[in-house]
Amino acid sequence: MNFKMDVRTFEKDLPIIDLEGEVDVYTAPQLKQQIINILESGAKELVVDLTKVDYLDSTALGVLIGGLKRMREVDGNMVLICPSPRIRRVFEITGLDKIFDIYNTEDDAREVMGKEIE
Amino acid sequence: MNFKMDVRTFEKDLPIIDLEGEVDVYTAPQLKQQIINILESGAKELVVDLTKVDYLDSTALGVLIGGLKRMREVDGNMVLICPSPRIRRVFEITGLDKIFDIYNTEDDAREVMGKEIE
Amino acid sequence: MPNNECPACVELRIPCKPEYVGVARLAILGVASRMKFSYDEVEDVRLAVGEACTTSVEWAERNGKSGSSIILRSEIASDKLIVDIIDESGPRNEGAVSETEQEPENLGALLITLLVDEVSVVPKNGGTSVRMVKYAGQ
Amino acid sequence: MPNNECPACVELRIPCKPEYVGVARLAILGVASRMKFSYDEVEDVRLAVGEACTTSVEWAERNGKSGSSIILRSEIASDKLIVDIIDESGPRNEGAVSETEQEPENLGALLITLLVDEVSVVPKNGGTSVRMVKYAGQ
Ligand SMILES: Nc1ncnc2c1ncn2[C@@H]1O[C@H](COP(=O)(O)OP(=O)(O)O)[C@@H](O)[C@H]1O
Ligand SMILES: Nc1ncnc2c1ncn2[C@@H]1O[C@H](COP(=O)(O)OP(=O)(O)O)[C@@H](O)[C@H]1O
Repeated sequence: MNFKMDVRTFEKDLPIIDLEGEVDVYTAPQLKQQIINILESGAKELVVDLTKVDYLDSTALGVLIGGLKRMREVDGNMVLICPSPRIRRVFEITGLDKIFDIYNTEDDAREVMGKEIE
Repeated sequence: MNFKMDVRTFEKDLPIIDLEGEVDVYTAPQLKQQIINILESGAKELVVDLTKVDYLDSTALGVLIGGLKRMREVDGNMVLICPSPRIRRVFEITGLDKIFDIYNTEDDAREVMGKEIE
Repeated sequence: MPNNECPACVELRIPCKPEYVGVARLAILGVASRMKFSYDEVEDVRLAVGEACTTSVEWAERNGKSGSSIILRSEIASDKLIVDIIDESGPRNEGAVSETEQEPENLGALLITLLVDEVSVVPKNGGTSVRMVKYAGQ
Repeated sequence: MPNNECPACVELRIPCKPEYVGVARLAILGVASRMKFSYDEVEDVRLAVGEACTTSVEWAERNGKSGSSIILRSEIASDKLIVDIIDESGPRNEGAVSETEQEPENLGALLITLLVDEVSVVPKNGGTSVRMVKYAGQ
């Protein structure tokens, strides 16, 4: 279906995964693999940008939870950018908004990450 | 499904039908009735705005052709506003772009209509 | 509806009524999006399927068969999408309808011909079966 | 697939594979759009149906039944939408899967419970039948 994934790096070492379209049982494995690759490259911080995501299911939530856990295991962190009320609602009704740090803009997310790098 | 129709009047006597969403076998009868009402009110000119239409089928084309014919029978005219390439394509491949006057903007359409009123 | 003969098929049954044609269009949009079609080609398939279902609905209305169903069966092959639209709308007896009523349907048939690569129309069990084929990556 | 018992039903059969779940979501979007649902309620139904199909796909993978089908049957009543998701994915034997693998599925089940008004899950003919009901205009 309609799904795109790109990885870019902010400044030296903050990887940002940009997702677009539908993150579901079909496409979430690609996200999982990407997160694993980033972890294996030694990164301790990660931003996942859900701004252009229009559908996100429990498989995607599971992959994001898995990513967050592994990042925290290495004393790192993973945050989300999610301005869309529709997608944010999925985090809210499952209570996962209490587990994830979710920001509305990339600037907000980078600011927090920046602080932790220092 | 997703369909909306509104009628407004530009200056004294130029009715404009604004369509939104899907104009198909289910919703086109509403458009047909609206065109008939406008004809019966004595109007000789009509603009149909397809700017926000994202789907248009042969039923809708048939209704528009019917409207154009009846307008021309009373020496009136009906023009379309259709900036969307996807919807315009339906007129083009059926050759109906040669039968209809199709404009990209409301200003263009009104200018032509204005001239005929004078 | 077991269908062991066609494991890669998607099958949809909708009431043969105007308000359900949009459901068929959305379902085929999902199927066609899985193919190597351009955006325009996906739109072509959606419109062609919409036209075929609309024709079925119109004949069902004329023949008093609006209580019947349309079956949409689509099969993804490596290089093409095959869609069958099967109705129980009774005979498509052109002679039975007036000149004016007949023409919008011809516009629908014209569109289908323009939008897909192959079309065949076969009368079948009190209805009609339309097969459309669209090739990918052309 | 004649279905004279339910003239207002829409029925969809898709292969029980990850890449077809999106087809089910689009089809139910079309059906739910016909109801007096708010935009959010339509989204709820789409997500709940997606989750139910995803669960079927995951059990089919575990049980080696990925060649089977999912049937989605929806019925529009005056005040509610009833959706049945019927799979042939084999038994949902919770004990057979590890703790970690099990949890994402619970997240899916949690979502369904939160998104629709009624859910029932019944083992049926080598698979599972899930019925979801969403009331309109609440
Ligand atoms: N509501 C919840 N709160 C916190 N964690 C949850 C919740 N629901 C599911 N999980 C966790 O989500 C994770 C799913 O991640 P998964 O992609 O399956 O990773 P793994 O590859 O380690 O199995 C599981 O570890 C599970 O414990
Ligand atoms: N390609 C075409 N070019 C011109 N006119 C067409 C074409 N295809 C169909 N028509 C006309 O479209 C009209 C369909 O309009 P319709 O909504 O059925 O009106 P009516 O209520 O008069 O039947 C028919 O009159 C038919 O002649």
